Amino acid sequence: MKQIFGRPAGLTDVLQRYCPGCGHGIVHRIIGELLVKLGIRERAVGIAPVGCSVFADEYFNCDMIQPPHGRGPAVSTGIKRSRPDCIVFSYQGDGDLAAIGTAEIIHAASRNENITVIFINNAIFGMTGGQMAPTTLPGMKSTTSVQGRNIKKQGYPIKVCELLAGLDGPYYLVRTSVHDPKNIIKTEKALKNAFGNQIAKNGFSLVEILSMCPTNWGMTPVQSKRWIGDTMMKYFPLGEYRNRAKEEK
Amino acid sequence: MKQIFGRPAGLTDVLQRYCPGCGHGIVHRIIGELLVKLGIRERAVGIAPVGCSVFADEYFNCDMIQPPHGRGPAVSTGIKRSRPDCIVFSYQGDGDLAAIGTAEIIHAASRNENITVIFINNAIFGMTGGQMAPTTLPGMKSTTSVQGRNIKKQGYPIKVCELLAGLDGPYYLVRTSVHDPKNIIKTEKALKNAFGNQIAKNGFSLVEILSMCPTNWGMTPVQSKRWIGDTMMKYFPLGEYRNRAKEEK
Amino acid sequence: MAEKRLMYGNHAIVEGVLAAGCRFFAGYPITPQNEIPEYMSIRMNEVGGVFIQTESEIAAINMLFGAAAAGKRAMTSSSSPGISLMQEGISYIAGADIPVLVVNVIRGGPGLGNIAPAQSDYYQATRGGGHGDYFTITLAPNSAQELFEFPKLAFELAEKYRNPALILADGLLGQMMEPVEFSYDPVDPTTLPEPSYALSGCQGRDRRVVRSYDLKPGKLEEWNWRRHAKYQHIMEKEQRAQAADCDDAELVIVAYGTSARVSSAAARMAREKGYKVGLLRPITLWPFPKNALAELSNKVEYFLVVEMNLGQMVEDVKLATECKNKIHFHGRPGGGVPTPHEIYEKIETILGGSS
Amino acid sequence: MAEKRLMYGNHAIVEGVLAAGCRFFAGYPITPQNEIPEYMSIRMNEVGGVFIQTESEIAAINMLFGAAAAGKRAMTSSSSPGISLMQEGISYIAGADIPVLVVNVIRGGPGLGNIAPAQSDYYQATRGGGHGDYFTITLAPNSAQELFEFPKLAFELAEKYRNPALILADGLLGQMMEPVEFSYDPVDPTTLPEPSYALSGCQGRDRRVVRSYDLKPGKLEEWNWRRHAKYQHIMEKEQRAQAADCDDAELVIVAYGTSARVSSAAARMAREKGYKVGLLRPITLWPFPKNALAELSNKVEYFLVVEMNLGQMVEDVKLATECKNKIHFHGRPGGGVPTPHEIYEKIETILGGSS
Amino acid sequence: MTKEIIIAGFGGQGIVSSGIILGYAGMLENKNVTFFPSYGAEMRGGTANCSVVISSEPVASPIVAYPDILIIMNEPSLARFEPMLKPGGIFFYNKTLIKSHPKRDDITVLAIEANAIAEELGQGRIANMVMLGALVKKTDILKLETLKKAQRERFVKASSEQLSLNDKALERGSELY
Amino acid sequence: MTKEIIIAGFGGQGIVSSGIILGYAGMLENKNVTFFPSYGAEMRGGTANCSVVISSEPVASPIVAYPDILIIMNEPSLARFEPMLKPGGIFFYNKTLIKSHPKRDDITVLAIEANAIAEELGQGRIANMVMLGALVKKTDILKLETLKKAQRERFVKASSEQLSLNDKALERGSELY
Amino acid sequence: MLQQGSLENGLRKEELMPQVKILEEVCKGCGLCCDDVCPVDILILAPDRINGSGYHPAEVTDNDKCTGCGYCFKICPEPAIEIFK
Amino acid sequence: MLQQGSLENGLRKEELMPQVKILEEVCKGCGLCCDDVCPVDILILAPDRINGSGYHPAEVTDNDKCTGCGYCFKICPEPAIEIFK
Ligand SMILES: Cc1ncc(C[n+]2csc(CCOP(=O)(O)OP(=O)(O)O)c2C)c(N)n1
Ligand SMILES: Cc1ncc(C[n+]2csc(CCOP(=O)(O)OP(=O)(O)O)c2C)c(N)n1
Ligand code: SF4
Ligand code: SF4
Ligand code: SF4
Ligand code: SF4
Ligand code: SF4
Ligand code: SF4
Ligand SMILES: [Mg+2]
Ligand SMILES: [Mg+2]
Repeated sequence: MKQIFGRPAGLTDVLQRYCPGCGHGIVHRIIGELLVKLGIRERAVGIAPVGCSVFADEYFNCDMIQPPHGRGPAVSTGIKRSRPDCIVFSYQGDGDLAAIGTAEIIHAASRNENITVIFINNAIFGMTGGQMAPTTLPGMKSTTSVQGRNIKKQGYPIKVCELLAGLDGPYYLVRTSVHDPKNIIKTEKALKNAFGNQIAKNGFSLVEILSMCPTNWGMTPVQSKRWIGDTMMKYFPLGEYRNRAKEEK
Repeated sequence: MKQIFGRPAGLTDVLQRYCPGCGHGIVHRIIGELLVKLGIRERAVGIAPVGCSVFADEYFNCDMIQPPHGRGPAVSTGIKRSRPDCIVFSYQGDGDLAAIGTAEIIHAASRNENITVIFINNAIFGMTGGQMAPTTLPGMKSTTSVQGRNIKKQGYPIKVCELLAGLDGPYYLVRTSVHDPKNIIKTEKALKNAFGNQIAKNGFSLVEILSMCPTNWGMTPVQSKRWIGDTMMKYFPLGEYRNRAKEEK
Repeated sequence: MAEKRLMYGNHAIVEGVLAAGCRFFAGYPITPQNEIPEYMSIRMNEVGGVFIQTESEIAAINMLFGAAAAGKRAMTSSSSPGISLMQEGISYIAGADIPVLVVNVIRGGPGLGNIAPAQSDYYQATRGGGHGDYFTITLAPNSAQELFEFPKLAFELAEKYRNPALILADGLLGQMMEPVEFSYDPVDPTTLPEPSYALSGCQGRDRRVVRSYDLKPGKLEEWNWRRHAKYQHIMEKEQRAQAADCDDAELVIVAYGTSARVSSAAARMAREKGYKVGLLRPITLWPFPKNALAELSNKVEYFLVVEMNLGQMVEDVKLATECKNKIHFHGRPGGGVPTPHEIYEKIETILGGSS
Repeated sequence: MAEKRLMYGNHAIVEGVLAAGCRFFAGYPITPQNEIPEYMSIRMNEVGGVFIQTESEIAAINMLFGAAAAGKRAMTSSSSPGISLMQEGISYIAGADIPVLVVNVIRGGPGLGNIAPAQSDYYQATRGGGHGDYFTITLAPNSAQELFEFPKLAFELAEKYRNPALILADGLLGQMMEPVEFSYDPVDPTTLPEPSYALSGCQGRDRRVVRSYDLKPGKLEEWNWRRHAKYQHIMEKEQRAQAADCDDAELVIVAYGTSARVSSAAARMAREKGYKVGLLRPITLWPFPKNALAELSNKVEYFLVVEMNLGQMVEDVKLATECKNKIHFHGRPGGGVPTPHEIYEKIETILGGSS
Repeated sequence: MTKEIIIAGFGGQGIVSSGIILGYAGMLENKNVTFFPSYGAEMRGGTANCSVVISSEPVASPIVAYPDILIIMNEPSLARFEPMLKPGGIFFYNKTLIKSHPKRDDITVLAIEANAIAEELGQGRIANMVMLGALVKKTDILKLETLKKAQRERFVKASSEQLSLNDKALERGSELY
Repeated sequence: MTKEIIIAGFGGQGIVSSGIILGYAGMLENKNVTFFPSYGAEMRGGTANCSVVISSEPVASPIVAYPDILIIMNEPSLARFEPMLKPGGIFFYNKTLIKSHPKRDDITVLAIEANAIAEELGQGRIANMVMLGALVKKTDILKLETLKKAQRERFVKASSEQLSLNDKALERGSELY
Repeated sequence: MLQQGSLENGLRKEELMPQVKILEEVCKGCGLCCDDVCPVDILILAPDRINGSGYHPAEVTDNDKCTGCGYCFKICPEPAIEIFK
Repeated sequence: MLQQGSLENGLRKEELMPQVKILEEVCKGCGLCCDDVCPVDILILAPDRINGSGYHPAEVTDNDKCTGCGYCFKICPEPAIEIFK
């Protein structure tokens, strides 16, 4: 009997410290599989963010670095430019990427830097305890918007794919979700494309993934996954926002 | 006999230190006029950037502040939120706004902060001596791209209006130019709208203005103004990228 | 006596800031001070003040710059990495002579470090981690009560001298609960006079400019000399420290904030065993309480500096005591908190031989 | 002897960096060091290295972090405000024990200040302007020749100790031209061994992790103590200074970089007038050349610290000399450059009474 | 008099609330008090613990390394904290959820059916109140009445039924000895 | 021997090049040299000046406060720099463009029709070379031949006609005295 | 289906039948796999079993129905599921 | 046009005629106003006059043609042009 599904060799044996039902784990598993399937684990360098997934440096079974909050794209650039043969991926949360790291992601995208960015949009600052993120939905409660995000005072959520699509630089921009198997499979494909683009030296790919944070949403894991389907996806439409590979055809 | 055109009272008597033919001066004059025409000079607070127009704090005849490079939108936010009756405008260059200040402008726009941003796009770092800016055109020479901007290595220019239009927040986004009287008049109207929006508490307005930098383009002033018309405008199409006032109608 | 409330240190800061009449907060979350922005978001809403969760600490310090230049009491809080990001902004604010309040709830460093309490940003705070010649008035509270009281003091000093002020706390002070007495009447912000530099629109007056640059030859040097005179004045006049049991002491512990609390227990243990031990607690880290130490240096043989870092204050103690005394150090870097016992043992080793 | 070339200081740095085998530069323009990125963009293109004009200094320092963690010699340069923005990044790099080179061509501060030469980032450089307990090895060249030579030294020290290194120059050193001898054979970067920490893909070896955090109780404290031991070692072994005419001196000027050059002329003038004046020039600002000063403190009565700031090195001189001597200060903050004459006059006032 | 207390258990067992109520009560009795919650490296769930110091003198360190009193609500905490208790210290533990038993013989061990009693009262999650009741009875650092007052301060937004239920749990705990 | 020189004029008059050529030449003659350009607060245009020090000893400060020699190419610079010249110093000025005349009597003043001569040679912008030629002749800090070599180093990318023209201007300048 | 396999190919039952294995100590009892993920609805959270971390682990009610689609695995964040065939 | 004004309204000529004034010491001789800006093409850079800053200032060749459109003023960065009517 053969194992057809199981812990991929792209993950270490370290058990994850994420909360039950956290979307980070699902994405980790996919990346862990791709590192092996694409044969890039031994030339990969991963960048962990500051956020719940800061511990990604313990979880991915490849070389890893943990840089300052938000600066993953800059660190990635430094690595990729000095070791073009390495496959460099930056794993970031919405606080990391869309708040403090706004300048770095925009400029890496604009340079069409040949890296892969995995962007976990859980609409909240997970690690610090549920404060409002740039992606927090209007009216959504957080510990710094206890009465719900008030767009008059706290502004509008940032839609990262739509924003980056305003740049000429990036090669591939897509938004997916991990709240059900169908969407997880799409996420697998998107991430495969994103790594594939780097291998083919096409340039910048970013996969934005809607992901559950049951703890800070104040929901059960099952409620969370449903909330993505019912509510979050409406605000953050899934799909490709840029795919130069298709355009070029 | 009455003066029908002349130095507006919204400018101080200090003579400008800009190079001959520099576009900054034209925009200064327009703002100086609007401060008076709209009756807002005495409640205006202007934010000078770091760039050639750092000296704007000497030129505009109203309260002024000179903050760190790129942080005008944050400083503006601090002023506007604590003195909502003041009319707050942030004057910024393309290095200031689209390089180091990327995060601040995006988030001020996303918050729909009720301020007016005047963005001078001269496709170059003027003050520091002509290095490549985020808006430098492909192939254009600068002191850090002596063989012309190489998009493979140095990335694509950033089109700020197009980028910000990817956000839900901003109320008014428009690109104009000051290279000929027709376009100057359009710029006057755009700036009037931009201040008007703030007065009407509509929110964030940004006027991107294509502007000559003869010195660092290595051209005469007349060549520069023509170059905008012939070349720069093609890359940076003029027009409104967001006008909620119209949409709302 | 006002009623006491059991409060988190981080909440006590918020109440202290509001009682000081501050109605402007801009900040970005970071452990171990998240309770400050969280509670502030609720309280500012209640009192009609401004709360902005910023995109970054850089935005926060610059929003502060704007709000304070507009003449308002304005504050931010963060923890070590976030404070590092503010260094350019703080340098500008110091260079523009604008008063603001920055709270640093220090955590273990360097880098991302950890989220345990630390005091390893002492150098940064007292030597100006940013560029150029400037200092920031730096207060080191050691209880929830002081976390409540120092914001007002900080604003008053900052405004008196037109200089940024810092409050250095640590994760332990921020996250513990202690009784707090609301010991003074809250300042009504509408009664605060408009400062002479305030940007508010030039109606009825000359226009005002807030800036930190001057390219005219010699001008910036002049500014710096003027500021030098101010710093000398502050260094002479604004030293604050608290001494306990120092009069007959053979050994004086020098410690601030959490380490001072822990040290006081160690001192008590030492006294119980017959060792003559005192405690000097710097309350202002800059200006450093030189005078108090200089005085002690003539009476006391040993100093023991206790810090939650690798000994950053030791140099200041040496300088204040003109290198006359034997100065020992007990430190716990990277988020370690010393125990009274550890410190007591250190005292015993030092004095054990001599007594 | 190799041929000499008349070069701008800022160009000499570039040639020095390339000769040191560095092939990675990331930086953001700022006066007075724009010639570094400008010339670097041309030279890196010629030698097939990486030149990136970044969106900000924050991006620059973090690209450096990446490139250096990937095992490459990597550098950035900036001037004061830009260096302030790098403090968080430098703290991370120090916390991850990664060697990088940062050049600060200091200008007048604080804030935007001006673009004149200054030395007012001494505190920031020597005390770590970022958060947490760390130090950066800091070299202070005083000529175009040293600007050429110190990058190699800086990389070697940085790599030996796995620590960031800084070169502190100023606008005057950067923008003047002087003859430079290419005094050593350029390092071929392909011959540099791959460091043990280098991230390069884990083929044929265990995976590697570069990071500055550790949340396991006590772990970060351990790291800090290990680093403490390293710092103690560096402070003992890597002090560098240059002494001139100190043997019989009554007064020794202590000055680095540009102020040391100017001071040497003043010392010459003083000697001509019969005053016994020497010059001690710290080459490493951290580690501070304590030993040289300690030795002098037993022979010399007066020290005169000369700096282009408000006296930031004075404390280090006091500490090194154990407060034994009379220490005077002559400074020019905010972009002022002292003249030999001024310094000579100061010497005269000090020694005039005594001789 | 200084009493240093550690309370430990699973997240959700009211560990933090127990600590704060003790702190409140101490304050109401005009003692010096500190409360300090401990954060592990874990994200969520897992175990929680807090330190409470109640003293007639100013409290030096709010972090308790060697407690006088332990209140242990779950199995993993027992193993972790037992060794830290001072000789002569008092060890309260939630017998309903904990199968093992402290091994030391230099301490007073009190096994309390906290969850069982709480369920009896109709609500498992007030097991912590039962423990606090037992604590005040067995040691007399604080009065039962003060604890009742303190829990009302802590749960200002709770229903009056809930508050009375809490009181009852405190009482039941205090009647155990 | 130390000679401190300031060269000043409008931007575009070859001020910086003159300074660098002097520096090069000094270096070629194995002297210690420094060159330092001065940036004003002005953006572009306006006046430019630079300091050159040529010395047998290591150069202390590259910024010249009290020059031994002044080369003044335009009117505004005359007024600004005249007072700084050391007593006994030499004052070269471009008579073609400067109408006023230095007032001091404790200095040697040399009025040179630099632009006129340069135009005569066919190129106004080599007026600076004429001045340098005059300088080496009048002082002998450097040899004419070295200057010729130095200008070739400075203008490596120039045409050979240009280089000969420069030589000629240097010669013409040196023949003035 | 079952029979087909064992009869036609001469393979043993387990070799054709997907086997779902829950790593109980890794499972955090989030229940994601138990919601509407499994097409044959054979996963539940063990109602009265608790693992070392205090979670009710998932369990397979009727492995025989398993199609081996892997959906449960795909949605498991840990992953605490292994599937064999 | 000219005549109209002076006849019909009884105004003096200058009162109707736009007057363009170049502030010569403020002008930087950029020439922007002299390119194709003026509809009646009456602005040039003074070929042989230099102001205090060393620039050839703009000058008006034939003020009478001026329409008062203000284009020259609008494009002048300083502004070194005043127009009266
Ligand atoms: C400079 C700096 N600022 C703030 C923080 C605190 N911080 C850590 S994680 C985080 C946000 C995490 O949110 P996100 O990026 O969305 O990741 P998630 O935890 O939701 O996966 C913040 C603000 C920090 N470590 N450094
Ligand atoms: C933190 C910091 N980095 C860099 C600089 C240097 N600097 C001054 S202005 C400038 C760019 C100016 O370009 P831009 O914003 O386009 O304005 P322009 O001069 O073209 O109008 C730079 C990089 C600085 N002052 N501060
Ligand atoms: S807090 Fe949210 S994002 Fe973080 S581990 Fe828990 S569920 Fe995941
Ligand atoms: S350098 Fe360019 S932008 Fe700056 S003043 Fe000159 S022309 Fe204007
Ligand atoms: S593999 Fe498919 S059918 Fe089998 S248990 Fe999992 S989800 Fe259900
Ligand atoms: S999805 Fe995984 S962790 Fe969650 S209940 Fe199922 S097996 Fe357990
Ligand atoms: S106002 Fe119009 S017509 Fe008159 S000079 Fe100016 S551009 Fe020409
Ligand atoms: S546009 Fe203004 S500055 Fe330029 S030439 Fe005309 S008048 Fe002079
Ligand atoms: Mg998040
Ligand atoms: Mg620009």
